[in-house]
Amino acid sequence: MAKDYLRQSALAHLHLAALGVDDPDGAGVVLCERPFRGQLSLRGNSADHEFVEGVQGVLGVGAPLDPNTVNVAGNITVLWLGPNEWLIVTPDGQETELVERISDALAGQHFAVSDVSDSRAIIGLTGIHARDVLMKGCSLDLHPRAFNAGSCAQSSLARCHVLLHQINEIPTYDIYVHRSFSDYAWRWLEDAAREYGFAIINQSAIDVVTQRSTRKESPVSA
Amino acid sequence: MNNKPSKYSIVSLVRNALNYHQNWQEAWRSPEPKKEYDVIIVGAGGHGLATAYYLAKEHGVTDIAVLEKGWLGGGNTGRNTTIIRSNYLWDESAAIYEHALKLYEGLSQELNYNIMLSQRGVLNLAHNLHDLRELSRRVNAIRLNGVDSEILTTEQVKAMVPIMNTSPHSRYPVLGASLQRRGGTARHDAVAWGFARGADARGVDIIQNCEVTGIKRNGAGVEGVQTSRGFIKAKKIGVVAAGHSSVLADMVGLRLPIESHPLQALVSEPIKPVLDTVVMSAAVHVYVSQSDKGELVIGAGIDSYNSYAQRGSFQVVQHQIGALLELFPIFSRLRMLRQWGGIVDVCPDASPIISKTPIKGLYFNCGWGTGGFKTTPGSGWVFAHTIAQDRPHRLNEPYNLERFSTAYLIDEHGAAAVAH
Amino acid sequence: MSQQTYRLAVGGHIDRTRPLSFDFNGKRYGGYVGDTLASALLANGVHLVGRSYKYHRPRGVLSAGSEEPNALVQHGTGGATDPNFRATQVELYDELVAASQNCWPSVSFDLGAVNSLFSRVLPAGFYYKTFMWPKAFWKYYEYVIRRAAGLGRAPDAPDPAYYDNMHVHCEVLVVGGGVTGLAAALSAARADARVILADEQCEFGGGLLGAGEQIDGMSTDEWVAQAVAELASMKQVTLLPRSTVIGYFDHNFLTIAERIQDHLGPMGTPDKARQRLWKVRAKQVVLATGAHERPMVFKNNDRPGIMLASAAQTYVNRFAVKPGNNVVFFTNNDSAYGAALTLAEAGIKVAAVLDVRAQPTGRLATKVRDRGIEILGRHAIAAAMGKKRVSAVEVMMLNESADRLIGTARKIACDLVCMSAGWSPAVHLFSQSRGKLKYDANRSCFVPGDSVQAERSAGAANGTFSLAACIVEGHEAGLAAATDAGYNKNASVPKAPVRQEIEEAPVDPLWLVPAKAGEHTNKHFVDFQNDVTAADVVLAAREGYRSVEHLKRYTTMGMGTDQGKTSNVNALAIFGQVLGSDIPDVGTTTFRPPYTPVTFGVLVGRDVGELADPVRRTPMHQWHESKGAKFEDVGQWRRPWYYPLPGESMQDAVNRECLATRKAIGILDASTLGKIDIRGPHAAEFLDRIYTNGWKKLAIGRCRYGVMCGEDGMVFDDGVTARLGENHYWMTTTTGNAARVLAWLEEWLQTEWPELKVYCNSMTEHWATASVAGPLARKLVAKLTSDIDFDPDNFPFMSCREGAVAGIPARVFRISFTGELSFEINVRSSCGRALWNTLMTVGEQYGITPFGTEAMHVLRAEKGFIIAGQETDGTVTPIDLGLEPMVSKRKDFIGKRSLSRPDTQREDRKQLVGLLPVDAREVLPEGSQIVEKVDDKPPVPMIGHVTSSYYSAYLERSIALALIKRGRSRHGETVQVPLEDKVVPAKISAPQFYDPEGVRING
Amino acid sequence: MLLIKCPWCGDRDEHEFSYGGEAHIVRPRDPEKLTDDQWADYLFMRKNPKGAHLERWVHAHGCRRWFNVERDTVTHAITAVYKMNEKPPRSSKT
Ligand SMILES: Cc1cc2nc3c(=O)[nH]c(=O)nc-3n(C[C@H](O)[C@H](O)[C@H](O)COP(=O)(O)OP(=O)(O)OC[C@H]3O[C@@H](n4cnc5c(N)ncnc54)[C@H](O)[C@@H]3O)c2cc1C
Ligand SMILES: NC(=O)c1ccc[n+]([C@@H]2O[C@H](COP(=O)([O-])OP(=O)(O)OC[C@H]3O[C@@H](n4cnc5c(N)ncnc54)[C@H](O)[C@@H]3O)[C@@H](O)[C@H]2O)c1
Ligand SMILES: Cc1cc2nc3c(=O)[nH]c(=O)nc-3n(C[C@H](O)[C@H](O)[C@H](O)COP(=O)(O)O)c2cc1C
Ligand SMILES: [Zn+2]
Repeated sequence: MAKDYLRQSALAHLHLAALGVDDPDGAGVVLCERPFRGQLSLRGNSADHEFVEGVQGVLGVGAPLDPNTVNVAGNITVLWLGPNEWLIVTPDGQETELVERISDALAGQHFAVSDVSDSRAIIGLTGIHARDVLMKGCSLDLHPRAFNAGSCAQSSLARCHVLLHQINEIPTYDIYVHRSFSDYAWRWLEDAAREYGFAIINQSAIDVVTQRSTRKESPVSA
Repeated sequence: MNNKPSKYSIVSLVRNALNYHQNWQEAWRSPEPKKEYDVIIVGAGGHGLATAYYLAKEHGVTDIAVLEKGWLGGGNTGRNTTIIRSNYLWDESAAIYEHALKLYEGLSQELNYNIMLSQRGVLNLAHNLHDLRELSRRVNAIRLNGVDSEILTTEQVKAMVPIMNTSPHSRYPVLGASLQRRGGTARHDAVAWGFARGADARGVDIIQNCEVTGIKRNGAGVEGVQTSRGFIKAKKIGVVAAGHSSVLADMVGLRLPIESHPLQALVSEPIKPVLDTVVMSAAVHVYVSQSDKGELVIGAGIDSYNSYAQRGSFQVVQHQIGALLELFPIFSRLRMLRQWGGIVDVCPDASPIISKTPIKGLYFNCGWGTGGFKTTPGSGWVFAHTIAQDRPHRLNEPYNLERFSTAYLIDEHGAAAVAH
Repeated sequence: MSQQTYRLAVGGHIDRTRPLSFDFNGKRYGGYVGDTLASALLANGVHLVGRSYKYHRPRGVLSAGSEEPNALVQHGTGGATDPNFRATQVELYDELVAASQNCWPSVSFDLGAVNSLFSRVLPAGFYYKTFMWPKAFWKYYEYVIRRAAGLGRAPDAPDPAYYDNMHVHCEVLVVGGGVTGLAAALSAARADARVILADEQCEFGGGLLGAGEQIDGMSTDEWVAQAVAELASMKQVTLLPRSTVIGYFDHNFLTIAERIQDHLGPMGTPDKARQRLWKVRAKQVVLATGAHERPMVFKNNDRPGIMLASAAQTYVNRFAVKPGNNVVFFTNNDSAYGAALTLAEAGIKVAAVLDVRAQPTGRLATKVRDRGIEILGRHAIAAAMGKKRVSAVEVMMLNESADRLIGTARKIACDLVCMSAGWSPAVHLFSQSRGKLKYDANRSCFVPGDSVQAERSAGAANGTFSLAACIVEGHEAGLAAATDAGYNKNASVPKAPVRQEIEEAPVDPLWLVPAKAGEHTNKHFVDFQNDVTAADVVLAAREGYRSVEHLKRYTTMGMGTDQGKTSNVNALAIFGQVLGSDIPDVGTTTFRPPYTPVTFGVLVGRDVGELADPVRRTPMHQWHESKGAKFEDVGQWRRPWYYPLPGESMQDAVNRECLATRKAIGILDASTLGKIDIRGPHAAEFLDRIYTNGWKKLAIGRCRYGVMCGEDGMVFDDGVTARLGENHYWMTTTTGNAARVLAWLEEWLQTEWPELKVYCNSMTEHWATASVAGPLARKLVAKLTSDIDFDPDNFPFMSCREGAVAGIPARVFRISFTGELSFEINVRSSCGRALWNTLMTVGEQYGITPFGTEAMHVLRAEKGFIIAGQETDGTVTPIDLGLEPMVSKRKDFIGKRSLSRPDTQREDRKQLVGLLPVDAREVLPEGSQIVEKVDDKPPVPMIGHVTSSYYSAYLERSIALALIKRGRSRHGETVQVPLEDKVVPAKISAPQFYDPEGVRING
Repeated sequence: MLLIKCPWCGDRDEHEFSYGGEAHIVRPRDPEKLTDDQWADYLFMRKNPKGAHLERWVHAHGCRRWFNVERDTVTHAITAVYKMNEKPPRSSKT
């Protein structure tokens, strides 16, 4: 792992840290970059017990087998991407070791695990109008009747491909977007959020804020 | 039989005005089909009607029926963006498209029907270095083939179309363009109607609401067609059914390298003239001109899937209008009046098939896809020759069916991307 | 400011506490919040609003809604001006500015009206018959015709507004918020379905807003308010006023254009979008779109002051405006009697009601008669008098079969004519959904037939015209829709409302008032906007244009901005009469989106300007920007093209970049190259099938160049692939094809070869790549690396190693696209910038120079390396490129069979060669065509073209690559390249100009 | 805009998918043994029917899986969706 000072997040050039606040009082939409997480691409045959158990053994949680769902155990999150494809998200710095542990556990099987931590930037989005902002560019049915905390889906947001993960019922989302598109995605989100009033939050504060908020239905997405 | 039609002119208009236009003759008759014809043309689009017209005029074949399942000119001929040009890359294409353009240049007079040919110039824009390279390759080839074509700089484009956004900061900067000054537009309906009137006057029976439902074979040849109005015998059958070509081919067990796709167009509300040139951008899939009635006529890309629905999907239009507004920001507040679709017959090499078939007396003219309005007279002219002589004209020889086996393809994808 | 002399003292939905002033044709007028521009003009006694398209006839307000063909205005100014706005839909705001269009110098005195004098020589389609001689004159004719084209003006500056899009899903979309739609929405929402209710007007209520009736003992206003309040209180309901459902597409996808701020004019908030497009995916749709009243077709029926009966009623009830003082009604059905009562109660003198039917018997008719108003059975208006405002009508008897006017004409003075020729259900969206219409002869209208999509029509849209029945039908439709969408199967419909039903007598169609003896129907307007008269319809039929679609196109009937909402049915009925066909046999023309015109801006939403299309950035992008790089677009990427220093031309910069690379070190951001991780026991077999060459024998840690073809044998992409492990490969692709190649691999794996155990993953974005090239490259990387042995024997050309470069874990490939010793260093994207910075800093001592794509192109061309998409264009085989040694004879691969077809085997195919202009300073333009010799007359046979061409600073001469027929056997021959102003001779050579032996690759 | 049911992800908008043309065109086992005409048939000739069409789609912006669809080319109604290794619905003629 390279030293921290050698690393730059996907949106570093926007200097979000300098613009971020801790308390986005009154903003209908709150955005932040969630830089630096370990991300692994895992491929394997979900119909094969050995594979499924091998993964479970290493992660302490199984790779979700239901489409568009997420399994979480401790600080590991596993998102379903396809019937033989998952994204494993870990705290920063654990990815290399995890690749090795999975490779060891599955040795001899047909599988693929690769470190893709820097493939996707992650944008955190929350606030009572968070869903409305997404609806402006995403054709998924994100209404609580169809999409909830614990749901994930790949789709497009405006003109880029995204992986959406709904974290809680505020709702708060993690938006995974390919790194080279992240500048566009961020600008698009800011523009789409403008009518609701938006704030950039410090990434350290977003979890605090989202825990504090109570659930409110926004008018349009009802 | 010859039906001498009343001649159209300002004089005849004034004369007819005196008695409130009670005496105009039918532009074409609506005859009952006979039991038998020398030649049956399937499809009364522009190409089918032109074929019949030139068969009668150039080859003395007049015992012809043109069978049309709907109303004449109601296929792609009646729904295209009317762009006419001949600036194609390959020699084979340049020859046939230029032949067509030349015929167009005298067509109003020849048909005594004003097709409103408007040679206001066609611009093809380049937005990146790759476009620019391809553009200059095309312009050089076109000129060596004796067709007019020139390259314009960004400044020259701006001077010609001042309302265009030529800022280098545009998402689709205009790095240059090719211009064919003789290119332009013609009134699509008038082309069909003029040929229909001309063919009818030479004795051709145009039979509408008559769908061909089967082609009867007779050994190695053809015997006639089954239609919604009964069986009609014919010595020769020329199929010019555009989007429906595969359906007709299927009737005799022929397979074609054709897929039918929706292609859309739309018009804005009419506004006072702001755009006097045809502007095309293959890279961003926008084609726009302003008609003599004032509406902006805008072409889109094809939908990816096969379809006979005569309509396309919304996102195609949305995407294309996005590009349009980047090029013409002042159009943002103008309004779309109507959108529609056609069924285009797309060939793998984006070039047509004008060919004999393995079945004697059966000929196909299809595969014009997104860009055959501009060849209507030329296509009819060579197809008439092919049918009358039972061999292709030099101009359509390369456009045979065998080329898919020999690989002698005429790949006009660059010119066509979606070409109009 | 002019007084609102036609404003009623009480009533209406206008807010009298909020007066507004506005400007029409330069004059100031007053109105109120709640007015439309049309109602405010009428309140001020202004009936002359515009001019028609062809004859420039004076026109007024026909309707009170979106079907308006006549009252079109130019709204606003500057960049925010809108042509062709319907005054009947423009909500009044303070300081609104509008003007008549298509007239000069003024609407009242319009010179274009001379056309009207010639109208007899200008029948339908006249332009097809003339302007042909002399041939050369057409362009002058066209010039004049074009000057006359169009209605309003386009803005002359970019749009200051911004627009929005929104996707939404619901169980039930209810279109139309009249009584039917409100009832449907209530029932569906009570069943807990997610409901969207959209109506194009600013308030819900639809026809009820103008009606003044009673439901369940409440006034209609109270009923509407109650319904809206209940809907607003339910969180599963989205209410969308000012929202027109414009399109009904496949699979219940509908689009709604919401006008968020148009009614605020320039006072809107800049943070909000002007308009928003809702893209709805509905499980079920209820179409409650109401019906349009039809005008009567009689002589001069287009005069200002002649309007639809229901419109007049709406102006009185909803806007508290008297559209006139003295009115004549002309109807063939009972609904106009309701309007007559309304007008009479408002104090307007009803001079007479003319009814086509001999004995109008409905209860409303009786009520009218009871008020002492004269009802003239079997009477018609023979003609209207007055030019800029109707002043009187000439009234005559109809004969029994209503095809002749008989008796003596009687003149009735009036300043308003209200007409009703029956109702046409608004079946537009139903038809767009592909439903087929059926003709209902009893009600004389087309009604929806069977549904094709998950949709149902209700209320007036379904041909149900009585209020009580509309409510019941609405509730039923709403509940059925919710049920079908899976909601609350046992809810029930409220009982029918209590309301005294008004008996109606059946409508008796009269499609065309016959012309008086000796006259013609050439002033009987059918399509007002396009000036299509009954005579034009007759002419089209006479001339053989016998399909309704020919009628439409020959006369332009229904092609105006109103799309014939009020005129189409009249026109086709008249057409049917001429042809002797029944109306259902004549059929309608095709209904197409949008229902009413919609701005291009809202279709696009926020995808404009910098958001028009993503610009992809590499991790080093900002560095390039800060160094003043010029960029080029490659797909969506923006790559550095060259890095000019102050005062440098492009050529200077490229020369410097090339020389630095050849002589010291150049550095290129190669992050955009596609990188695909390929793993599995069958990975080698898979590559064997994809690439033309073999892969099984490649040693671990080594790299190989590969070319892939489509099944047609034409080169599709190329790149270097490395073997990282026994079952593990790393493929690189060109920048532009990265996504396509991955999709291509997946397609073959999943669809054709599912038995192959291979996984492909895109790694393009995870890795940043810096390519350092040049004789000093090894020095630099070795200096920054301690755990890789850079000794040429241990790290040979075409191999790869892992280690830390500049303290960053890296994958280093020793491959070369420049012909120099070169290393491609891949690190995690987050470290890309740090790697680059370090290379630049440490490389300074070696003269490291960043180079862009242009220099890269020069350097590779000097070596004769191709670029897919530049040397290839989809018609070039690997053999044409001279890559025959790479085309395996032993195995099959995609496209192999195509290489042995007659044309791909042809001897005179174009082959890749080098081309050296005889004059070494002459750089051939790329795309130049190559000929044997220049004839003075076209066509000149072409033997090939220039694919790449540059000035090579290193070779101090121009070089080019070209595809030339039989080129490989022609090295040494001279060919001609004709340019705009001269012909350049050039010599064919091998396509390698620099270091053909490949020594430099070792540094 | 079509609504396509990905066999894994369920109903999604058309724009998430890419079209792959006619389904069940099997790549010839030994292309070298084919005549030019037979090869051309595989490469270019298509049924292009008016009516029921068996075709391939890939959920490009979703789970990246290919699958088959039976769709009417006139009404665009989708009558079946089935995975790559599954058989077409019996109703359709292949
Ligand atoms: C939206 C759009 C925009 C376009 N823009 C341009 C452009 O700008 N420039 C350009 O050059 N080209 C353009 N084209 C292409 C051009 O319209 C066509 O290539 C050309 O009109 C084809 O003419 P046609 O006579 O062959 O076909 P059509 O006009 O389609 O005629 C074929 C006829 O065959 C009939 N038919 C089919 N089956 C049967 C049957 N079984 N029995 C009887 N009759 C049958 C059909 O009803 C139809 O009338 C465009 C096409 C579309 C759809
Ligand atoms: N007596 C008669 O002959 C007669 C005829 C017609 C209507 N009516 C009366 O009219 C009422 C009919 O009620 P209803 O609710 O069926 O119709 P309505 O006309 O009251 O309501 C229809 C609503 O749909 C809206 N609309 C239409 N197309 C739309 C679109 N594409 N997008 C958004 N909104 C759109 C209109 O603005 C209108 O508000 C009843 O009161 C009935 O008695 C009577
Ligand atoms: C060049 C051109 C110009 C057109 N202009 C108009 C127009 O001004 N108004 C209009 O309503 N339709 C216009 N149309 C569209 C036609 O109304 C119609 O949609 C098209 O011919 C396809 O037929 P369909 O919609 O009946 O299927 C135009 C079509 C073309 C090809
Ligand atoms: Zn899926």
